[in-house]
Amino acid sequence: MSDETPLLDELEKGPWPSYVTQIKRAAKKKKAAKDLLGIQELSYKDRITHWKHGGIVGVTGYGSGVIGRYCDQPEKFPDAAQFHTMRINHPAGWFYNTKSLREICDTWEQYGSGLTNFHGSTGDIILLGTTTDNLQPCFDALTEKGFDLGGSGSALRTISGCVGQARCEWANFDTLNLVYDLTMEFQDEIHRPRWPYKFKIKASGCPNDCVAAIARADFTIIGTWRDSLRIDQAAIRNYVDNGFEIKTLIVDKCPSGALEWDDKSKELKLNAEDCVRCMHCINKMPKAIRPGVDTGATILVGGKAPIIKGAYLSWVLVPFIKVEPPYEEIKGLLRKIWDFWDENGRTRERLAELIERVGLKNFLKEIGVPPMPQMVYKPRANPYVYF
Amino acid sequence: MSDETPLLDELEKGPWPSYVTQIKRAAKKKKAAKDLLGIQELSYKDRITHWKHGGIVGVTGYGSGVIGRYCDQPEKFPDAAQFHTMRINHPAGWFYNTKSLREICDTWEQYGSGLTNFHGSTGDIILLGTTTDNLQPCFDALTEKGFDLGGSGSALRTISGCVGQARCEWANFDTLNLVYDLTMEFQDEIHRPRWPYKFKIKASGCPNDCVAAIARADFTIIGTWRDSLRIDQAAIRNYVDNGFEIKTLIVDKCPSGALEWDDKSKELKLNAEDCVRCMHCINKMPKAIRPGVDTGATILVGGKAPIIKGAYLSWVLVPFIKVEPPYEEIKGLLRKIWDFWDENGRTRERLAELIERVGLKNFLKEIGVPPMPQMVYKPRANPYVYF
Amino acid sequence: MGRTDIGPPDYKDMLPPVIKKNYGKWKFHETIRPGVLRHVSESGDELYTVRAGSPRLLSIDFVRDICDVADKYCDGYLRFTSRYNIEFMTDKKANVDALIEELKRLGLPVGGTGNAISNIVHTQGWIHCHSAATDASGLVKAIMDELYDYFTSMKLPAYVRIAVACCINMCGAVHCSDLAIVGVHRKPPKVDHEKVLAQCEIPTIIQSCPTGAIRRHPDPNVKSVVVREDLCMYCANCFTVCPAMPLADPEGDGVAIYAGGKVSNARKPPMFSRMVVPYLPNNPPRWPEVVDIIKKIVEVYASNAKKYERMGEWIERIGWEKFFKLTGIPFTEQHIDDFTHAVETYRTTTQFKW
Amino acid sequence: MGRTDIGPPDYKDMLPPVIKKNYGKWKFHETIRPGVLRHVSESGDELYTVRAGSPRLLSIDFVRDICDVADKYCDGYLRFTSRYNIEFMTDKKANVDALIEELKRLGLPVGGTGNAISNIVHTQGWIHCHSAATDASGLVKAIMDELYDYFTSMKLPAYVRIAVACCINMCGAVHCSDLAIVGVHRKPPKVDHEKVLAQCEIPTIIQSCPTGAIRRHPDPNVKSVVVREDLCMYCANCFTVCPAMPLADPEGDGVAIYAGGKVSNARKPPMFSRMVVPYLPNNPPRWPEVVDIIKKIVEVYASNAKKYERMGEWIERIGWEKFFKLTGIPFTEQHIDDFTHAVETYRTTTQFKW
Ligand code: SRM
Ligand code: SRM
Ligand code: SRM
Ligand code: SRM
Ligand code: SF4
Ligand code: SF4
Ligand code: SF4
Ligand code: SF4
Ligand code: SF4
Ligand code: SF4
Ligand code: SF4
Ligand code: SF4
Repeated sequence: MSDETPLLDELEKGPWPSYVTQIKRAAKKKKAAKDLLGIQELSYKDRITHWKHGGIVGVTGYGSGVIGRYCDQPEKFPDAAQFHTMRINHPAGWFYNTKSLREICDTWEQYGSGLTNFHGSTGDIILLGTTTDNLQPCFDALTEKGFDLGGSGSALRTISGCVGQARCEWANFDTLNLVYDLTMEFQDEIHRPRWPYKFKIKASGCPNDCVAAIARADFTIIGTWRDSLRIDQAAIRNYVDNGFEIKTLIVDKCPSGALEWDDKSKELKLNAEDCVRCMHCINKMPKAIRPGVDTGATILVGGKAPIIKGAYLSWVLVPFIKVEPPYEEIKGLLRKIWDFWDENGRTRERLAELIERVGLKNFLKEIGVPPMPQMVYKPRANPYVYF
Repeated sequence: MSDETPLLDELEKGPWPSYVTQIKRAAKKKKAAKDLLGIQELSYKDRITHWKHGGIVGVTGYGSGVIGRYCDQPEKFPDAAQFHTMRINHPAGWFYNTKSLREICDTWEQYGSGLTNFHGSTGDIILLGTTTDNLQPCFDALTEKGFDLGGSGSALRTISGCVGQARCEWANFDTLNLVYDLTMEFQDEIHRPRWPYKFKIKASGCPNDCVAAIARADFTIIGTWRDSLRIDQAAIRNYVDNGFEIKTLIVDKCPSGALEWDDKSKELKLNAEDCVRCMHCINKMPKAIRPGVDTGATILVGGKAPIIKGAYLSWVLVPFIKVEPPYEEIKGLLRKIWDFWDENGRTRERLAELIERVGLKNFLKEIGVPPMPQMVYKPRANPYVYF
Repeated sequence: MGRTDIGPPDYKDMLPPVIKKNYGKWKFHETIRPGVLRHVSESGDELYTVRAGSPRLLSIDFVRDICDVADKYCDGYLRFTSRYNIEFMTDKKANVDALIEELKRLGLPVGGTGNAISNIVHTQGWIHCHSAATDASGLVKAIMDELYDYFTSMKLPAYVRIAVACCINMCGAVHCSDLAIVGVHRKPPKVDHEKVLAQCEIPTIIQSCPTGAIRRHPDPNVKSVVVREDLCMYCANCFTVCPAMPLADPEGDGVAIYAGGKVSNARKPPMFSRMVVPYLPNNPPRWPEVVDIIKKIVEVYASNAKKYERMGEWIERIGWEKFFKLTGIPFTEQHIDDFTHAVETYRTTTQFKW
Repeated sequence: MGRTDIGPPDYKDMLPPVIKKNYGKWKFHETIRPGVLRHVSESGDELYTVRAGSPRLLSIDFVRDICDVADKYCDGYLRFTSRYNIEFMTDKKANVDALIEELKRLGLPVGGTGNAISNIVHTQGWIHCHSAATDASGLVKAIMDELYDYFTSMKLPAYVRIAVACCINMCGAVHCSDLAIVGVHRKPPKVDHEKVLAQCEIPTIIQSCPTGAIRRHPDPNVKSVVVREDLCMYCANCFTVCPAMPLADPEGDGVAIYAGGKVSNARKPPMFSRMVVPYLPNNPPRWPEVVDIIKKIVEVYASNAKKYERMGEWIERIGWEKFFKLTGIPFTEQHIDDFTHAVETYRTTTQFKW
């Protein structure tokens, strides 16, 4: 292959850090990275991908965690002819000590292309590009260092959660601990695909949903509270005295009209019953307003991307649940859902599609959750009722 | 049959005028009405209808306008054993001179049960209950007096419109004239069913939609304007001086935030570009605010009740159209739609269901209407695009 | 044979002189008292309209009565509204009180204007329809007796439009009413095999079923169909195309109540009515369970909604979960949609009230 | 063979001491400048976070570089965000400026907090995926170069979250982003009959197609499938289950742009992104047409939206018809939904703007 990459070189210009620069840096040490650069340049020229469908590759005892990948020009790019990725389950919250990070780098220097993604969009560390032969030794080396593979295929995928109580004042439960606990509990489900399709779990500590769980998880856990949010009126006054337009920026934007600004008493009044815990007032006045103290989570199900029946946002399943170790209620619910899905789901049918097909009503019955108005925006308009 | 109607008698009590009293009044003169009373009492006792499916009955040359009806207890109620209704097309706007009304009464005294509905919910005068033999002579007598049958079956149904310019200051076009003109133009379509299913046209002079067209018509014509609504600031001040809370009752309720109340200049300011012509401010301040002067209508299609694929509200098809005699543009559009429906519709498939099945995009192409953002609340979210 | 295709009479022959003169020239109106409108023309002419409630099902002698009234006070003209009310129009203010007196004598309430409960749009019921799962006229009478005051006054936050349909064909605009009462079946069709053979086309029956519940009879010698009862949601479509498949059943039939629909484009776009009570039994002649719940909803609405807020706008603002809480109506699995676009009703947010 | 099912390392071993100590005790935070957060604990402890942009695709030597920085200023800890940014945390305010200097040296922008454009969530593209209809990393680089200023400042009305997916599988949260760029095919699969025979299961292929466009080959001797091209909407589902049906095509492929999605429950419930441009060609290395339109939308949004109004909230307020007017983007038939729940997007009101 030629060393020239005129098209990619263009992408080293400009202020944003360049991925091309990263590949070139890796290419100095690793031939696979160098071939990747060539393949990428060729794709830019041809305006087409040069990767083929992956075959089944992996490590012993697992069915998931590796995405097989082959170049369609193996003669031209022999060092990237096999270019599998390994998905490494991340520590909850994506916190690292540098020792662990360096160990990953060292292992990948030995067995892979020297290129990574921190992170894949499910949340795994993606080790980008290695050969079939290197998979097992690389895996063995990683487990030595305390790392394990994440999910892929028709399995439970790597669970992720927001930074939560580690650094956020709004977390209504301990997202990191829940993510870690569920991950450890369901190792088998992560590593050995056996369901109709993939299943994703994500946890956000509050309705801001900083891991976009509601859009991307079959099982979505979002922190919330049952009592009233807490207002520190002195701190509110402080905001207002500093010119903060509380009326237009907070009161008028409250989606449920639960707030009122009393200009005389300089008080922000809340009708707690009307608050739908959207977080807006809290978000914009973090020094004055905080979530309540009777905290827990709302469980929603069914979030996913468009394949096959279209994209879905998660739907409310359990309006409120306490989230405390050992999380038995959540685990039980998950198991019931998996049983139902496993038994009734068709191949490549995600949970939302199954529920749509059989009807939410039937799904609720099967998993033993009672119907509640919180589950719907509005009741049915049609009269086509099964009695 | 017994003369006693203890259950129905209960419905002669109470302040609201009683339909039972009306039947009893007719029963004094007509045996059919008396039997109807008996059948109704029996239904109240049995909690079930005592009418059977209608057979095909009608008048010569027509396929529609009569609903055949037979009692399931002909021995018990021989005078209502045949109890067909005739649907008589009403004068546009449901205005009558008493001479005409009395002529209908006289004719119905001669040929029918003496019971009527003013009106059926499509808008016909319903002559309730006659025999097969009486249909033709009754029809002949009615046409003598200038009345004709309305639609039924898989035909164009009786067209109706709001009171419009006859008595309403907000009518953006002449609903009565349009209804009458279309009705005369499409007599054949009304009287001779030949389509996949029924088709309804309704016209309201403004977005208040006093004939509920948007919910009930396959082809919905709703008056609107293209320029700015007209505000008489002096009259506005009058309202405000009389204690009318213009801020909460008008400005805050404007769906598009197009209004502003300037408390200093005592002026109601309009950002005309933002007004979505919802009528609210006009409705509540009729002495001060009026529609614009560049008037016409929005055409919407597809409104209907739940059978078979669920209920539909009409969808915007033509955001703005001038509505002036001889209404050629509207007639042309109707004919194109009927051609398309006739060719592509399945039996008992209303227009909305057909459009849903083939896609709005294809429908637009076929009838030659260009796509406009006004047709949708929002563009597609899914990526499943035919290019 | 008589004439055909003459169409209805020309509306122009039906208009009172003052309307003919001021046609298209009306400038503004006001409601001078419940049931009485005053329209003023650019020309300065005035028109007084007195609106009276009507049972819709009218004997011809009664129609003659109202003609007498119109002859006396209204130059021999009258009209009906899109909700079956009768409107008496006069350009003489002096006539108004006398007109109202006359209507009182006829037993007709004056009202139905503005923020009132106007007449109930309704259908045939046991009076005339083979399809009816309940009676319409009786329900209307029972409900309007109870809500009478709301017809003759204008004390509600906004219009409340009620509709009754005796089956889910929903003749009328039941699917978009503030309050809708709908007759429903709850038993699958009882197939009369001999009648099927004689009167129906099997492919048509099979096609008519939206849920695919109908199949050919398993015994090829029986030229009929069978219904998979677990798939039937009692829509009666099969009965419409085949009389041999009646669903009517005294124990199964009854009514459902829907709420929050609207048609006008004022403020919020039109909305569908939505289920609030899946089933109440047919309890003629006065359907007390139905009347109670309708009254309850109207009262909760009246005391909670803001001025000019229609039922559906109010519910949208407070949320359906709060509606169920305030009215005390239980939320059941039937409320959850499972028809074609059901998923669009599922709540995709953590925003809700307890 | 090594150990299995050990799971990831315990997060507790990955937390810096100040976080361990104040875990669950944070009281409030403020953004002291773009890219720098200050969290204050009930205990009085402070935590400074410096957020740096990252290309996500990292060489191990670069990872080692950032480890050096973390060792020097952050007690040897760091974290990544859900949008691939790198966060350096320290309890020492004094470290902040030095940290920023260090990151500048590494070529990393500091920002992405508050009302900014943060890093773009994206996917593999031509770097690794067989399914890609465009490249992700190149698009991200080209767009972020242009929007760089919005990353390092907080001058937008609200968060603007961008996502890129290289095909409509939409890895990431593309379907709910303020701005989404999605790789799309526009040519039906080219069936390689021999390969189908060798590698694919025909029933699986047929089943995979959401529109039923795939049938068995009419010639029973050819054990393969054919595609009814008029029914194909290029979703590539068939290609996912069968490598013998590639859709990729230099002329057919390109990107579509969607806008107005969000995920948070703040103010409005989460929303889907919606189509604003059905197709733009793949024009590597810098996709100028895409970059232009993205920039245009951001600018129109920035100058029209109210404070704290996300893109979708703004569009919902002004109406989509006004969005197309303001941005000058043409509205085409592709914008009109025709998938399963399409009718729910059709406008059922006369309310709209010209
Ligand atoms: C690597 C990654 C993209 C990235 O660069 O970040 C990725 C890559 C692929 N995804 Fe994904 N998905 C990745 C996160 C996602 C997400 C986001 C998430 O998990 O939060 C989604 C949307 C959420 C969801 O699951 O709905 C996602 C939705 C899909 C889909 C559509 C699924 C659906 O139900 O709509 C497919 C198609 C499929 O499964 O056949 C898919 C398929 C694929 C495949 C396996 C391609 C295929 O057809 O087999 C891709 C392999 C690419 C490669 O060569 O490495 N990927 N994929 C992400 C996983 C990294 C990680 O483990 O951290
Ligand atoms: C008489 C009337 C009810 C009334 O008391 O006012 C009526 C009565 C019947 N309607 Fe209706 N419909 C009547 C207005 C309506 C309306 C309202 C309207 O037209 O504005 C609707 C809703 C709007 C619509 O068309 O969608 C309506 C929607 C239906 C449907 C459901 C149609 C659908 O597409 O969902 C059916 C079922 C059918 O066609 O098989 C139906 C069927 C029927 C049948 C013919 C029963 C049947 O299954 O064959 C009823 C005959 C009753 C009888 O014995 O007299 N009727 N029907 C109304 C006609 C009077 C008139 O001509 O003025
Ligand atoms: C007479 C009638 C038209 C006809 O051709 O027959 C009519 C006449 C008027 N309507 Fe209407 N509407 C009539 C049925 C309707 C309907 C249809 C229905 O009820 O099925 C609607 C749609 C209802 C819905 O949305 O469900 C309707 C929605 C309105 C509105 C909008 C109300 C709202 O805020 O949603 C107005 C404006 C207002 O009153 O503020 C209005 C206003 C008016 C005005 C003030 C128009 C005018 O300037 O003359 C008329 C007197 C109103 C009054 O009753 O106080 N009219 N009006 C109908 C009387 C029916 C009845 O007897 O009660
Ligand atoms: C670090 C991170 C969580 C993590 O575990 O990695 C995070 C951290 C914080 N988020 Fe977030 N959010 C993070 C991704 C998200 C996401 C997900 C995404 O972008 O894909 C969302 C949903 C976005 C959406 O709706 O599409 C998200 C929606 C919010 C919101 C709601 C914003 C809104 O008005 O819609 C807030 C509240 C606010 O800032 O007003 C918030 C607030 C915060 C606060 C202030 C919470 C706190 O008290 O510490 C954190 C600093 C915010 C900042 O960046 O200014 N965070 N936040 C993520 C940083 C991503 C990045 O590098 O840019
Ligand atoms: S989701 Fe809530 S708790 Fe979690 S990081 Fe975001 S704002 Fe904090
Ligand atoms: S959290 Fe949201 S709903 Fe609750 S009071 Fe604050 S702004 Fe209103
Ligand atoms: S629809 Fe409009 S024009 Fe017609 S009567 Fe009602 S308010 Fe007047
Ligand atoms: S007509 Fe409606 S949208 Fe227009 S200004 Fe008046 S209230 Fe606002
Ligand atoms: S609603 Fe049903 S039962 Fe009532 S008249 Fe219409 S078709 Fe007949
Ligand atoms: S009632 Fe409706 S659902 Fe039941 S069998 Fe008949 S057509 Fe099918
Ligand atoms: S979005 Fe499509 S092309 Fe991109 S990584 Fe995911 S599956 Fe591959
Ligand atoms: S690309 Fe999609 S629509 Fe086209 S044939 Fe394949 S599966 Fe069917």
